[in-house]
Amino acid sequence: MRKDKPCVLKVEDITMQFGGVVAVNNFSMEEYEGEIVAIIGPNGAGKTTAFNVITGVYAPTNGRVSFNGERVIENFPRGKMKKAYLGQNAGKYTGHLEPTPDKLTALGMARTFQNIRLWKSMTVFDNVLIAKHLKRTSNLFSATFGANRVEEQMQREEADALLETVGLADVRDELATSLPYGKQRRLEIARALATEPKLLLLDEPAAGMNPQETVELTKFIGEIRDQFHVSILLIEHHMDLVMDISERIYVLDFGSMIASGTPAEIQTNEKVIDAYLGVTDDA
Amino acid sequence: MKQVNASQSSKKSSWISFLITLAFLALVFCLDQIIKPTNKMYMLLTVLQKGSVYALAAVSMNLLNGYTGLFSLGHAGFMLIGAYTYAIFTIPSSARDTVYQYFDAAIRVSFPEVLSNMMGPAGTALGVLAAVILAGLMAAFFAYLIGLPVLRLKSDYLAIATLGFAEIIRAMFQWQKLGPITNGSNLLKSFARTSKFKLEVGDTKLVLSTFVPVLIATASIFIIVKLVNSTYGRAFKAIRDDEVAAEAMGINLAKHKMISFTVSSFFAGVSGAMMAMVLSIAQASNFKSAMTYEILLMVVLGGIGSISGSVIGSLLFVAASEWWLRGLDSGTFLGINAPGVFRNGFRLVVFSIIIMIVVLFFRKGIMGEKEISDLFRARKKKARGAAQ
Amino acid sequence: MAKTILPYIISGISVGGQYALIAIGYTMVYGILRLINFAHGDVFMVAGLMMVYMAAALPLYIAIPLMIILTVFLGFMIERVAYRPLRTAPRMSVMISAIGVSYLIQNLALYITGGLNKNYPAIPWISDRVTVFGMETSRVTIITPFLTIILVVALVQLINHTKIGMAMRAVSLNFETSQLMGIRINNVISATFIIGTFLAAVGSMLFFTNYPGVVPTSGAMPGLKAFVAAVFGGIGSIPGAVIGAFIIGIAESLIKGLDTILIVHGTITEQIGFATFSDAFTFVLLIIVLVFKPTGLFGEKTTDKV
Amino acid sequence: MKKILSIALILCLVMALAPMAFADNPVVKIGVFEPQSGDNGAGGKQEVLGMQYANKLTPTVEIGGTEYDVQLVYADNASSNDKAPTAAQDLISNGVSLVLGSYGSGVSIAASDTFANAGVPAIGVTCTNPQVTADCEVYFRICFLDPFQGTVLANFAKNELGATKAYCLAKLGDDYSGGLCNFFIDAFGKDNCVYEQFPEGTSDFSTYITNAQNQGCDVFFSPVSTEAAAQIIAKADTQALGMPILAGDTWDSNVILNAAKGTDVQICVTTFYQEGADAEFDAGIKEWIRSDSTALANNGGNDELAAVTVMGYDAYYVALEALKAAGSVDPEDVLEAIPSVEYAGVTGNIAFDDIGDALRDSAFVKSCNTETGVWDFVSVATVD
Repeated sequence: MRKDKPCVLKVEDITMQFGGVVAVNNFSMEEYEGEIVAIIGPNGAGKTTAFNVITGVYAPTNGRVSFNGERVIENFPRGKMKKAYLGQNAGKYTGHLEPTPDKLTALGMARTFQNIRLWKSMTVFDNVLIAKHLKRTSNLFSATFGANRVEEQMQREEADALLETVGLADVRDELATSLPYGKQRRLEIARALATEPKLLLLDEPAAGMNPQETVELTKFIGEIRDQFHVSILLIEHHMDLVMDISERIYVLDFGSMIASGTPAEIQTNEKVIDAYLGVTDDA
Repeated sequence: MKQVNASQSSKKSSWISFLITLAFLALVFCLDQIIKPTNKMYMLLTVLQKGSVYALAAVSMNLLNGYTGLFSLGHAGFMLIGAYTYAIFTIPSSARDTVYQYFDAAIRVSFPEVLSNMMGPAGTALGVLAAVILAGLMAAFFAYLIGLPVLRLKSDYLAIATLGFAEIIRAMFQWQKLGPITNGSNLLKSFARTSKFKLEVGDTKLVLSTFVPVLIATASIFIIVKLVNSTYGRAFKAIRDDEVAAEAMGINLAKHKMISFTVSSFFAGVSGAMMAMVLSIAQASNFKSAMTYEILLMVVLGGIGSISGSVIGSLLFVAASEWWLRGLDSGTFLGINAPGVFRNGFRLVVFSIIIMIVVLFFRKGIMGEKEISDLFRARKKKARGAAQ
Repeated sequence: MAKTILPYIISGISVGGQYALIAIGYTMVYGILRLINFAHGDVFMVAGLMMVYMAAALPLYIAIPLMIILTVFLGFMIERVAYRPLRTAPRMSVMISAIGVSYLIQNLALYITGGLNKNYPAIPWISDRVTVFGMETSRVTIITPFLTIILVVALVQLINHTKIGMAMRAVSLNFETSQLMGIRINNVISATFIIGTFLAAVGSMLFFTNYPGVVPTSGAMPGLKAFVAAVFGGIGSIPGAVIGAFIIGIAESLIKGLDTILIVHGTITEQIGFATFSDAFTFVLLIIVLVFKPTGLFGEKTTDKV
Repeated sequence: MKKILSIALILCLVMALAPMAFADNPVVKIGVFEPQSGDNGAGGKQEVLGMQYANKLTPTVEIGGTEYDVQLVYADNASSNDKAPTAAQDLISNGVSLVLGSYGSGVSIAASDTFANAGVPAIGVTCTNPQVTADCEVYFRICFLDPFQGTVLANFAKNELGATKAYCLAKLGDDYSGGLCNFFIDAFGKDNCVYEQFPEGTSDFSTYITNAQNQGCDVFFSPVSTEAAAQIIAKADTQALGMPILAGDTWDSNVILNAAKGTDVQICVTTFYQEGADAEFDAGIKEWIRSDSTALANNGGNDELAAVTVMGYDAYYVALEALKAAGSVDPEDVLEAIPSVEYAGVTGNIAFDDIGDALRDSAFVKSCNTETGVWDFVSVATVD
């Protein structure tokens, strides 16, 4: 643990309830600057839901998320949920902050998706360039009438530089969807990096990859952490990858956290072994 | 190295497009002087006039439906607002009481009149321009108000809600109680219109009836092209391709959808104003949802997501329905004389069958998602390839 | 007061019943294909036109069933020709195709009728004048709501208790899965169109007997209003569409008479002109529902998955 | 498949541009600017019948010493104000010397600017709204105006029918019915009138009937298109309206007679012509209508004469007079000649005032005989 570094992400008592189903139950975690942290768990454990709460896709039913020491998401059971709430810590939070995902991205969070969501009709270069839109200073009029030429040129150069770094410069003008699977993953990460995040959230980055590609990806994730000075939070099924690069791991099962610790600790944790027993997922 | 080449060639092709546009405008200006209304070929100018109105309407709809992926069917409503705003603010005071024959006109300002009193003949042109811009702004303002509740809706719900709003706007403008402003449901006329646009150089009067609408449409479409190619335009396309990803990459959906919606409506308002000046009347009952459907079909014909496609589509649509296929209605077509079959309404039947064929078999329309400038580029690449 | 309002309510219920029969077609098609079948209102108009032409040549007992059969065939063919080839295309393309079909049908009708108003034949008995609660009206006004309810009950029985009905419900829940489960999607969709157009044909008979003029655009407004009714009641839900249609029919009738009601009641002394908004008000209702309860009165909530 | 289709499509478009055949004799073209479809399609067709009949009787005209064949060139304005300017332009481009029409005031107003721009004169046949000729130098008309007609109808309602409260119903955005209602209200007294407008596409008129009944009106004034009229009459019958229906010249049509036959609705209209005023003419045109199946269909399936047909007939001869007076087929000369044209037509003497309106000071009032389905003459009305 890098407790000496400032805390990038702090998740406190997040509960996400859909109707009568509690998908994430009282989940808390921290991540410090420069760390690579993984959330693992069997299928349906609530990993992606937790991810979606942190990135603002869902508003949590209860709990708080702080980013860079700033409170960004907070909610408590309200309205109909007041009676129907099944989780804990009902009275603990009283604030109500429900930013849309783009606000969080503007603060410095960027994510990828489990099922790749690139902009299909656009080239590799455009996919990266559009992510730069966030960093613009131009307004509608200056952009339309070309008064932002300097900025536009700069963003284009930055996008090209980024493609060079991630090794996609040679397919710059190809359609994003025409790339092989591994490169699409890589492009999605590059696109997220283009928003200049402090925290990068990767949702199953190795899903559907062969062992060779997974090894490359593992290396790639380590490289971007060092090169772009980002902290990384990832969900993954590939245990090799997780054990290889993450410094700490949180384990979810049926929405609740059952363990947390270093890879070595997790590998020997009884509860984790129980949770995975019989349903070992090596997809 | 490759990038530099690409951007250079795109610069070159945009220069070519610019020159072609200039040449086209000059040609229209000349045609305006040569062809008199009693000439058989005047239909060409009529088509250009109406075509430029619909071209702008189609391009502005394409900005919303094709580039941002928001399926809105409220276009006729915004055009109506534009047409009325333009008409009301350009009716000369001498004609006002004749036009508002059953009401006491509440708005008694005529931009061209006020400005020409201040600065002479140039003021008239400026007044018309001011009214056109105000027409766009009014439409954009209404769009903003409507957008607040409806832009959250998804695809077909958005379509039906905007369609509903267009109908509500139409009813509002026909309401007797607003008569002093809108002249009730009666038509507005006698305002500044293209048939009166003349440029006096010495003793000769130069006719501008076709040139002005074509110029306004060209300038507006030029701005839309610039917008689409800007960072905002790219953000719109991102929203169209994948809303969730766009939002995750920091694009504020509500804000960008609203921008697209209001800008699109602004130009719909401008095209409404142009429609008023070309037809020389403005009346709410003309702006029915059928008009929106027609514009949508023009966009489809040209190719959803292609601006030059929309322009070509609308010009073809207008030319075919108003001019080329007219023979189908009046007994003789292609030299075949069959009054029994070629009678009133047959033109529209043939025309709608053509549309259905395009919709079913040529789903990408004429241009797909390509632009005319892409074609130059492609040809050049090919030529270069052949030379090597 | 009651005597003033009653005629509006009765006429509203009657219009509502006719909208309901059209609305079912919309709601069923939308439930299964997620398509706003813009041409449905025009099929309704064609049913009216066919009746006009056939009644001129044939006795009514042949003309009516023949009209219904031909209308059903038309609905079936539209799906076959204009929607089926686009099954894998984006939703916008199918909707555009629907708008195109509507455009084609209207223009075809314009060509055939020469753009003139066609008088709907009087159908004996149902177009007779009757007196209800001391109010003069035609019999069709009275029987429409009852006939509508009978047909809807029959339809609900069909959907709940037959094999094809079960298949329809399955397909509307999940298109792909039902396909995998061996349901013949195309047959189900055709059946949906057949039922929808059958009801529209019956509805057209009631509607045009009540308002006996058929023009090419006759179907557009009733069609749009019926669709609004379907959205209002919660699209995909048949009872919802029917209740929505009745609400819209009554509201429309009341708003047309609102000036008079208020004047007779003494609330206002001068005309306000609410009648201008008789069509627009339907859309006001629609937008209120969409903004505050997007799934309609009886629709089910769905969540998007990321 | 796609290739063949696209080639076929292109071929169609290209071939459409192929020139049309020309006639050998010198031809003078008269434009017929009338609705052939839409709300006013039926009325427009009846108006054209008169012109066609006149053209059949007098197919040639001598202009400046040369015998010309008169060719009627048609353009359908589809009863729609936004289609009207293009239809007008179509006529102008076809080289017409002058234009007749249109039935319905809105389309005439909409097209007036197009005619003015080209300097082609137009003679309105039955467009009665004052705005048609106001502010337009090339538009003339041979019919009376709405302020006149509205006053005649209001006087008739007050004096003959003894009405004290009138229900006025117009169509939204229709210059004819809206205008006529306004002038009727002016003459009848604003406080005694209930004025309502229905949106386009309305088919349910029962509520408006109920409104009239509930507000205790004793005359129902609805000078709307014949299409809506048929519906109103049907509803008035089933709901036992209980007051006479009053309307303007558009209702002088056999669409109304067909709808009213066998009902117990009382209908009165003002119009330009009463059948029987010129027996020889009546017999001739009826004979022609019966013998020509298209004409019969356009007249609504019987030989009952509509006043607009007779007006169309007169308009044709006024046009010939204008051509003769001009001594040339050039629209400019015709335009100059029209103001001084005078012609004794079947519907009375026709001459123009300074604005281009007809000097007419009387209208016929007719009522519908619901048993026999014909018009009964009531009176000739004038305004002091």
